[in-house]
Amino acid sequence: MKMKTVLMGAVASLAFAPAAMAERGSDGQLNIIYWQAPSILNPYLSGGTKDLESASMIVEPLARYNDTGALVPFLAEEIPTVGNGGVSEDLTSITWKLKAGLLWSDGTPVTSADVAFTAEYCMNPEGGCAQASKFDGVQSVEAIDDLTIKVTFDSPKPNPYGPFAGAQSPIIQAAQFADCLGAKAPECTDANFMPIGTGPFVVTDFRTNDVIQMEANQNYRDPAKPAFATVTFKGGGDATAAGRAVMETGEFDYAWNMQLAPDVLAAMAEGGVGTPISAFGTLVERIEMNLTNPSPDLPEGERATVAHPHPFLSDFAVRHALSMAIDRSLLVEVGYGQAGRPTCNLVPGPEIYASTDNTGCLTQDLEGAKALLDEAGWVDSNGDGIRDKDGVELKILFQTSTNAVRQDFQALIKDMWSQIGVETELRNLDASVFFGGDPGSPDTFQKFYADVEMYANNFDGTDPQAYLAAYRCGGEPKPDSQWQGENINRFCDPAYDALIDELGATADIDKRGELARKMNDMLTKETMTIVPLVDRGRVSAKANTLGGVVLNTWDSELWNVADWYREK
Amino acid sequence: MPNGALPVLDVQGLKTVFKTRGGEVHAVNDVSFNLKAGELLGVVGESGSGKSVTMMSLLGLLPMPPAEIRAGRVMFDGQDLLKVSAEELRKVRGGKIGFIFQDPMTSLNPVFSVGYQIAEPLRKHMGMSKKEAAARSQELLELVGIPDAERRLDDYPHQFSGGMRQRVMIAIALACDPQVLIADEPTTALDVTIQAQILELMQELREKLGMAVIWITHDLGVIAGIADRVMVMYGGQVVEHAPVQELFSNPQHPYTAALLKTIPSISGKRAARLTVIEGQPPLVVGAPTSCPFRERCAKAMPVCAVKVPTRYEIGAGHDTACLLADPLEVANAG
Amino acid sequence: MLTFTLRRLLMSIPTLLFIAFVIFMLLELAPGDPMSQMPLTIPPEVKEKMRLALGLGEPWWVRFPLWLKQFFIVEPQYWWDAAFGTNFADGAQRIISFQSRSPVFDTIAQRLPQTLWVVGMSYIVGVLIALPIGIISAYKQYSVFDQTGTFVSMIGFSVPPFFSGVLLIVIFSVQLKWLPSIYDTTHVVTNWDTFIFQLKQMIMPVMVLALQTTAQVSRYMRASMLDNLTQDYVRTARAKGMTESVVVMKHVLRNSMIPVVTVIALGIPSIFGGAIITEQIFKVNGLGQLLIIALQGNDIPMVMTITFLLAVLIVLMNLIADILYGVLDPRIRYD
Amino acid sequence: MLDNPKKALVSVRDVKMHFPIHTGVLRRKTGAVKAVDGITFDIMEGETLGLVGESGCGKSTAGRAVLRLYDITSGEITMDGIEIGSTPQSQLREMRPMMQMVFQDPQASLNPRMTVEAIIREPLDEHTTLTAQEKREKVAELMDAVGLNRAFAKRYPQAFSGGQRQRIGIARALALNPKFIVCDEPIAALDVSIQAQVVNLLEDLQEKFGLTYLFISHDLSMVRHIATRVAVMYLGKIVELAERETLFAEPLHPYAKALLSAVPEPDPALARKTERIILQGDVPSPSNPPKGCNFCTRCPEVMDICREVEPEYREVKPRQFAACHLYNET
Amino acid sequence: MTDETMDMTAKPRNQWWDVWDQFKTHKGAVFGLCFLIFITLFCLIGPSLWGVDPGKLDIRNKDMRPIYTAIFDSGAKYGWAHPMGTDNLGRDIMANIMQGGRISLAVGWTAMILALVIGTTVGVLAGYFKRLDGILMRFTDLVLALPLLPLLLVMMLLFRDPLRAAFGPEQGIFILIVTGIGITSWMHTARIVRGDVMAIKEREFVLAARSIGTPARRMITRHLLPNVLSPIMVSATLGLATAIITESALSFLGLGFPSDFPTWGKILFDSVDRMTAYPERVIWPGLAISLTVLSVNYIGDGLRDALDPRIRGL
Repeated sequence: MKMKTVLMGAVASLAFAPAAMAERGSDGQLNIIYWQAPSILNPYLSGGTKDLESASMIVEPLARYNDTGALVPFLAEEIPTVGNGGVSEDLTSITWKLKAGLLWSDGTPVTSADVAFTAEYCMNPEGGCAQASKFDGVQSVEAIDDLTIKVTFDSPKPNPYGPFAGAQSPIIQAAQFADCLGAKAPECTDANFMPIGTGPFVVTDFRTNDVIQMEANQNYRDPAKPAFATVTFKGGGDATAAGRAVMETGEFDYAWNMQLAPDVLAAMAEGGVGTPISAFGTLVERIEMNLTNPSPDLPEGERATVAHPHPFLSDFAVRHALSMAIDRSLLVEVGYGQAGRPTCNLVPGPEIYASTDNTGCLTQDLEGAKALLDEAGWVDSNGDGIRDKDGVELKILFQTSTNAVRQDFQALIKDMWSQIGVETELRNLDASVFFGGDPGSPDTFQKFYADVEMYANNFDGTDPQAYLAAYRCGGEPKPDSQWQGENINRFCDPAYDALIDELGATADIDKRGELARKMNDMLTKETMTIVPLVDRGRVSAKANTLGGVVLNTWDSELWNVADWYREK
Repeated sequence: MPNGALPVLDVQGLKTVFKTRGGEVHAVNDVSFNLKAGELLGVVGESGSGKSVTMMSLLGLLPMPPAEIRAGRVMFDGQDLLKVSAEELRKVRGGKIGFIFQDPMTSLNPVFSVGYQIAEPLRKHMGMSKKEAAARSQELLELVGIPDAERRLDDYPHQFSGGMRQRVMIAIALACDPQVLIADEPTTALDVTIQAQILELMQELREKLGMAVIWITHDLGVIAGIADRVMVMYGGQVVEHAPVQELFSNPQHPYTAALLKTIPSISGKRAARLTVIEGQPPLVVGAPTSCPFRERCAKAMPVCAVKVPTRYEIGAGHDTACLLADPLEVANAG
Repeated sequence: MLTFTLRRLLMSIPTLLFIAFVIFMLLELAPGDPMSQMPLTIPPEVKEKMRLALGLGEPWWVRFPLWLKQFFIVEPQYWWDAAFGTNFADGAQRIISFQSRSPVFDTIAQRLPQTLWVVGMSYIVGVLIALPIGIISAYKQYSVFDQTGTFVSMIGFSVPPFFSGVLLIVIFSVQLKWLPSIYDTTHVVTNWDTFIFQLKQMIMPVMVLALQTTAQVSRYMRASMLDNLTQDYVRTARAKGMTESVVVMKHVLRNSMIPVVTVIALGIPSIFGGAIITEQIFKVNGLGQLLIIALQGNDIPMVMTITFLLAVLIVLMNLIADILYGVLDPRIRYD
Repeated sequence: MLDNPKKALVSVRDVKMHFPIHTGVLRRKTGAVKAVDGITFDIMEGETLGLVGESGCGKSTAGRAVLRLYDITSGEITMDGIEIGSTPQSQLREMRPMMQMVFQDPQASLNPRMTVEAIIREPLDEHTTLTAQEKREKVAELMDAVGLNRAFAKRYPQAFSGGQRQRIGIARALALNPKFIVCDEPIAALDVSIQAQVVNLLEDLQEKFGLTYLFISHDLSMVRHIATRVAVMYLGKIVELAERETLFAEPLHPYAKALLSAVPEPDPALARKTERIILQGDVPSPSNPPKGCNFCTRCPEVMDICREVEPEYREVKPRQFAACHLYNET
Repeated sequence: MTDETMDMTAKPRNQWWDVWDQFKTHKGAVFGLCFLIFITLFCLIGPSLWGVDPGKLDIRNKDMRPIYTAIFDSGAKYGWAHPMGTDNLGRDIMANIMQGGRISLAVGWTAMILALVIGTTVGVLAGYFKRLDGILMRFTDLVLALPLLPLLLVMMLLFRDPLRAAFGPEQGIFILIVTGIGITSWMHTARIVRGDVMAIKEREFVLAARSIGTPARRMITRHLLPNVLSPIMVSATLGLATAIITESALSFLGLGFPSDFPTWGKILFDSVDRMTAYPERVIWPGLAISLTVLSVNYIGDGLRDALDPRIRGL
C-alpha cells in the first residue's frame, strides 16, 4: 500500500473542517433519511448497510477509509505500516496505538481493553458475529498497555487492516457488552439498540426499523464538533419518497442511496432544495454466465453442477457474442445516468487494481456478434428466428432480483439479444429469496437454476484478494456444500487457481495490482465468464444547506458526519 | 246501531294509483264512505281489492312514489287530510286516528322494548314525561289484557306470542285515545281461539272508549260478528255497502252474493260441493272502463264491458255498484 | 350469552393452535432466508454461523413448541413481572426478532400507537363518513346524492393507495408544501401547535385509508337501510305519527346498524395489518410496515407473532361480531 | 275400528317427534321441543282425515313425520302394510311415489328458478325412466287435470296467482300416482274466493284417482266440508278424533269445544247469539309442556287430576276417541 | 304477484328477461356494462388492430408524450405512431395498456371465478350439511388469518417450476397469481352463501323436493344453487374488482408478474415515479383500473337490484 498517499488523503480530509464552525451543537437539527430502516445499531450482529451506516455515527473503528479509499486514523494515533513499524516485517502482526484521552460517551476512558474485548466479542463462535470474516486468521489480540493493542495473525497477512478498520468493525465498550458474549449477544437489547460509543452522536431513542433520535456526544474528542445538536434518522419507505423529501419538499437533509432512474432523479433535482451527489466504488452490475447445465430435466443434485456443462454457454463464442450485443452506454443512460459508467472490469477500482486495456466490450457490435455466432455454427437452421446448433436452441433464462432498474435492464438486454437471434425468458425473483441462500429454495442466486443472472457485487474496503479468490475450482455452490460458495459461475481454471495462491503470498502493492488485473481479465475479457455491465456509483442526495458532506464508497457514507454543518 | 250520529270521517272520491312498469295500477277508484262516531265499519275484500290501500291513503302512509293520490277529499276533524301539512297529518296519525296492522310479527320494531314503542306516541302527541308515559303504557297493557304488565313493559316484541303482540299493537293504537281506530286485518294472522280473544277485547274496548272503528278483513265471519255497517270492495271499488244484517240477508251485488256462498258453514247444512267464483281477482291497469267483476260474474251483461257502474242506492243505507241496479239499465232492460 | 361466549372461546383454542401451526409451516416452507439482507461481501460460512446463532439449526418440531411456549408462557410472565414487579419469567428467553435481536413484543408495543393513531383514526373517520352517506343514499335512493355517493365511494374503492397516496403527496407536499410527506413517529402532542402538526401529518394517510373504508361501509349501510326501510314496523312508526327523522334515524337506523356494526367489527383486524401499502407510502411505520419488513427480511419470529396476533384478533372479532349481534338484536339469544 | 269395512292405508302408532335442544358450553342435550308427542290414528283408504289445531300444535310436524320427512323419535308408521317408521331415508326413496305432499305456501313451495314444467316433471325425473317426450306428455296431462292451461308450462311460478300456484303444487304431488297425499294447510294462504276452487279440485281428484288425504288445516269450516273424520291436536297430542258429524255436533274434549265455538259464523244473527267459549292465555311452549294434561292451563273445566295425571287417549264413545279426564269411566 | 292477467296473455318469458328489464333501468349498471364490453374489446381486439408489440423497445423514441399534449405544449415530443406516448424505454403505452388490460382482466375474471367456486362450494356444503358447518367455518377463519405474502411465496416455491414446465413461464406465473388471489378471497362469498343456503334450506320447496325423494346432490344443484345465484353474482362483481386491485398491490410488493409482462397495476406502479413529468402514464392505467372496477361495481349494484324480487315485484 502506498502509505504516503494514504496519509496525504487523511490530511486533506481533515482540512475540510470549515473555519466558520466553532461551537458544538450550534447548527441545531439534522434530518437523515434511509429508505431502508435500521433494525439494530450493533454492526457485529448485522451486516446490513443500513445498520452499519447508522451505527457509524455512534461507534467508531480505529481507522476508516476516506473517499479515495485511503485509510485515515480515527481512534488510532496513526495507521500502522511496515514502514513505521506498526506492521511486522513477516506480516503476521499489527500494533495499533490509541489516541490519548479518548472518552466513551458515558465519560469513561477508552482503553486497549475495549479493543481486545471487541475482538473477543466477535470471535466468540456462538455469537453469530456478522463481521467474523474481518477477524479471519486472527490468532490473538493483546492489550500491550492501556493504549496499545497488538493483533497477531496465524499466517502472513498482506492486508492486515481487517480488524478494527472501516465501518464493519468499530470498537464497542467492554463494560456495556460484558454480559453479552456468545449466545447471550441477542439478549442485550439495550446495548444493541443504544451502544455507547466514541462517535459524534449518542442515541437517545431507538425504534427498530423506524427511527433513531440522536444528540451530540458531549464527550466527543473534538470540542467544536459535531455542529448539529440533534439528529433524526428516519428509515423506511422507498428511494423515490426519500429523494422527494430531500430534493423537493426539503423535509430532510440527507438521503441515502438514490436508486432511481436518472430522469426521475434529474426531475427531482429541479426542485431546487437539494442535489444528488455521487461517487464510484467497486460495485459492478454484471451478468453471470452459468457454465453448468441448469436444466430442470436433470435430476435434483446434478442440476447446475459441474457434472453437466452448459449446453451452449460453455461455448466461448456464445458468451462473447452475448457480451458484444449489449449496449452498455444505453444501459447506463437508462438506469444510472451520472451514477454509473460502462465497464468491462470485474474490479473497477481502486486505480491500481483496475485493468485499463479491457475496453473491448464498451461498444456494442451486433454485426460482430452475429458473425461470431455464424462462425461458431450457431445459425437459425429451423427458421424460428432463434439460432441453434445440433438441436440446441439459443434460449436463455435470465434471472435477477426484483428491482425497477434491473427490470429495465432485463427488458433492454432481452431486446438486444433478440437482435442476434437469441431468445430470452425473463424471471425476476424477490430479493429476499434470490439472495436468501436457502438451500431448499430453487430461486437463490447460488443455485443458479437459470442460464444467466444479473446482480451487483463489490468487495469490502480496498483489497480485492478475497473477492477474486472466490473463483477457485471447487469453490462453486453445490449440493455437498449446501449450495454455499462464491464461485457462482462454476468457473474452473488451474492457471487461475495458481494466480490466487500467488496473490495470497505477495505483499508488494504493484505486484498485487498486476496479479489482480490479470485475474480480472481472465474472468472477463478472456473467458467472458463474467460479463460486467455497469460500474455503479453511489448516489445520495443532500440538502443545499448541508455542508461538509463527502460521499465515500469505501466506508460508511456518514463517515465524516462530525464535520457536517449547516450552510448559513 | 248509532244511526244519525255525525260522521267523524268523511271520504269522498278517493283515487289512488301505483306507477309500475306494467302501467298505472288503479288500486283505489273513486271510493267514498263515511264513518260515524262510535260505529264499526267493516270493510271486506280479497287481497288486491284496495281495502288496505284506501285506509293507508287516508293517512299518507303509502310510499310515494310509486303511489300517488289522484283525487279525493278526506274530511276529519274539520280539515281535509289530503291537504294538510305533513306536520298536521302526523298529529292526526297515532294521535286522533290509531292504526292496527295485519301482521303483529313484523309490525313492531324488533329492537325497541314494547314499553318504549307504546310510550313513543304518548310522548309525541300528549307531551307526557318519560315517567307519565311509562305509567300510561302500563295502564294500556293492562287495558288490552296483558298479564303482569309492569314487568312486560321492558320485554321485546319477540318475547310475546302472536296474540299478545297484536294486543300490544292495539295498545299502541289506543294510546292517545283516538277518535278513530283503523284495524287492517288485525286477526288474520292469528289462530281462531286467539282471534276470538281479540274480537271480544275489541268489543269491550269499544264499549269502554266509544271510538269509531274501521275494521278491514277478508273474513265475512268476523264481520258478521262485530260490524255495524259493511263495505264490500272489489277491484279498487266499493261494490256494495249496507248495514250488516241487510248485507248478509239481502246481498245485491253478484260478488257479495257469491262470496257468501263460497264459505262453508261451521254449523249450517253441509253442502255437497262448494260454490265457486271462477277466475281470479283483477288488477286494474289504466283507468277502469268496465265493471271489474264482469269477467267472473254469472250475471254479466254486455253493458258491463263498456260502462263503469257507480253506486246505486237501493234501500236505506244500502247501495251497490252493479249495473243490474242501475235505474237506467233496469229501465233499458225493462 | 355467557355460555355461548365461553363455548366459542373454548372452540377457538384448537382453531388458533391449528392456525399457529399452519402459519409456522407456511413460513417454514417459504423460501427466503434471514441472511438475504446481508451484503454479499459477508462470506457464506459467516452467514451460516449467524444462522445457527439465530436458532435456525434446530428442526421445526423443536422450534414450533418453543415458540408456543414463549408466546403463551414466557411473554405473559414478562408482562406480569413488569406490572407487579415479580420475577416469574426468571430470565427465560423471550421471542426475539431475527432482525433487531430485540423482543418482538416490545417492537409491537412500540408500533401500536402509530397504527392506532393513523390507521385506527382512518377507520373511525371512514366509518363516520360512511354512515351518513349510506343512510342518505338509501333514504333518497337513486337521487343525485345517492349517485354521487356511490360514484365517489367506488372511486375510493378502486384507486390503489400507492397511486392516490403519491398523488396526494405530489399535490400537498411537493407543490403546495402544506403537509409533510413523511410521518414523524416520534412526534409527541403536548400543546396546540404540536397537535396541529400531528393533525397535518395524519391527514393524508388517514384520508387515503378512510376512502377505502368509507367505500365499503357506506355500501353496506345503504343496503341495510334499504332492507329496513321497507319493513312493516316503519309503517307502524309512521302510523304512530312519528316524524321522518325519528322514523329513519331511530327506528330504521337502529335495525340497520345491526349487520353494519358486525361488518365494522369484522373489519377491525384489517386495521392492524391491512394498511401495508399506505403505511409504506407515508412512512407511517406501524404494524403493517413492521410486518412487511419482517416478511422481506424473513424475520420468522416477528412474522409468526404478528400474523398469529392478527389471527387471534380475527377470531376474537368474529366472536365479538356475533356477540354484538346478540346485544343489538334482542331477538337473538345464543343460549 | 274393527268394524270399519275399509282397511287402513296409513296407520300411525304413538309417533313422537322431539327436536333436541342443546345448551351449555359443551352443547349437551338439555331438553327437547316435543312437537309431536305420541299420536295414534289410522287413515282409511279413500277417506280424508282432517287434522285441526292451532299454530304450533304440531299438526304440520305430524304430517311431515307421517311422510317420514323427518327421522321420527319413536313410534310406528305403516303405509299400505309396510312399516316405514324406522326405514332409512335411502330406502324410503323408493316408497316416495306412493305418498306425496301439498304444501301450505304456494309461493314458498315452488322453486322460483324452475319453470312449471320442470317443477311438475321433477318427481318423474327422480322416479321414472320415461323419455323426455313421455314426460312432457305426462306433465301436460297433469296440468289439464288440475285445471292449468298447458300453454303455460314454460312459465315461472311468479307469473301465476296463488290459486294457480297451488294447482301446480297439486300437479306435482299427483305426478307419481300416489295413493296418499298429505295436504298441509293447502288453502291457508289463498284468497277466499280461490279457497273453494282448490278444495273442489282436491275433492274431484280424490274421486277420480281414489286418493287418501290427510288434510291439515286450522280452518274448521273447511275441514268440516272436506274431511270424513277429524282429529283435533293440541300441543303435540291428539285430544279428540271422531267422525266429522259427531265432532262438529257433539265435541267431547273441552279444547275441541272451545275451538269450535271460536269460529266466527258468517251470519250476523247467529254470530251475535252464540255464546263463545273464550280461552284464556296462550299455548304453553312445547319444550316445556305442563304436567298432567297439556290443556290444563287453559281448560275451563279443569279438575285437580288434570294437573297431575296425563289423560289416556281412548275410545270414549263408539268411533269417537278423546283424551280427557272428564270421560273417565269411573 | 297479481299481474297475471297481463302476463298470461304475454308471450312466455324467461325470468332472466325480467332481470334484464329491471337491470336496464339502472343507468349506472348499463353504463358499467357498456364500458366493460368496450374495455374488454379494446384489450382483446385492440392489439390485432393496433399491431404494435408492447414489449418492443425503441430507445430513440422514448418518453414521447400523448398526441393531445400538442394542444397546449407545441414543443412536446409526440407522434402519431404512439398516440398515447411511449415510456422511458420507448415502449408504446397504448399497446401496453391493451396487453396489460388483457392480463389484468384475465387475472380478475379467473381469480374471481376461482374464488366463487371455492366460496360457493364451501358455503353450500357448510350451509347444507350441518355436520360440516363447524369445521368448514373454522377453516374459513383459518384462511382469513393466513398472511397472503408468505402464502404466495410458498406457492411460488412449490409450484412454479412444475407449472412453468407444464404451461410455460407466463401461463405458469399467471396460474400461480390467480390461484393465490383466488384462494385468499373466497371467504366472504362462503359466508354469504352459507347464510343464504341455510335460509333457503328452510323454504318449503326444499321440503317439497325432499318429499319427492330428491337426493342431496340434485337438491343442491337443482334447488339451492340457482337460488343463491344473486348473492353469488353480486360477490362475483365485487370479486372481479378486488382481484384486479389485489394484483396491482402484488405488483407494488414485488410479487407480481415478470417485468416484461405488463398489467395495469404494474404499469401504474412503474409510472408513479414520473407522475409529475408524464402524468398520462399514471392516468391511463389508473383510469383503466378505476373505470373497470367502477363499472363492475355498478353492474353488481344493478344486478342486486334486478335480482331482488321485492324490487322486481312492482
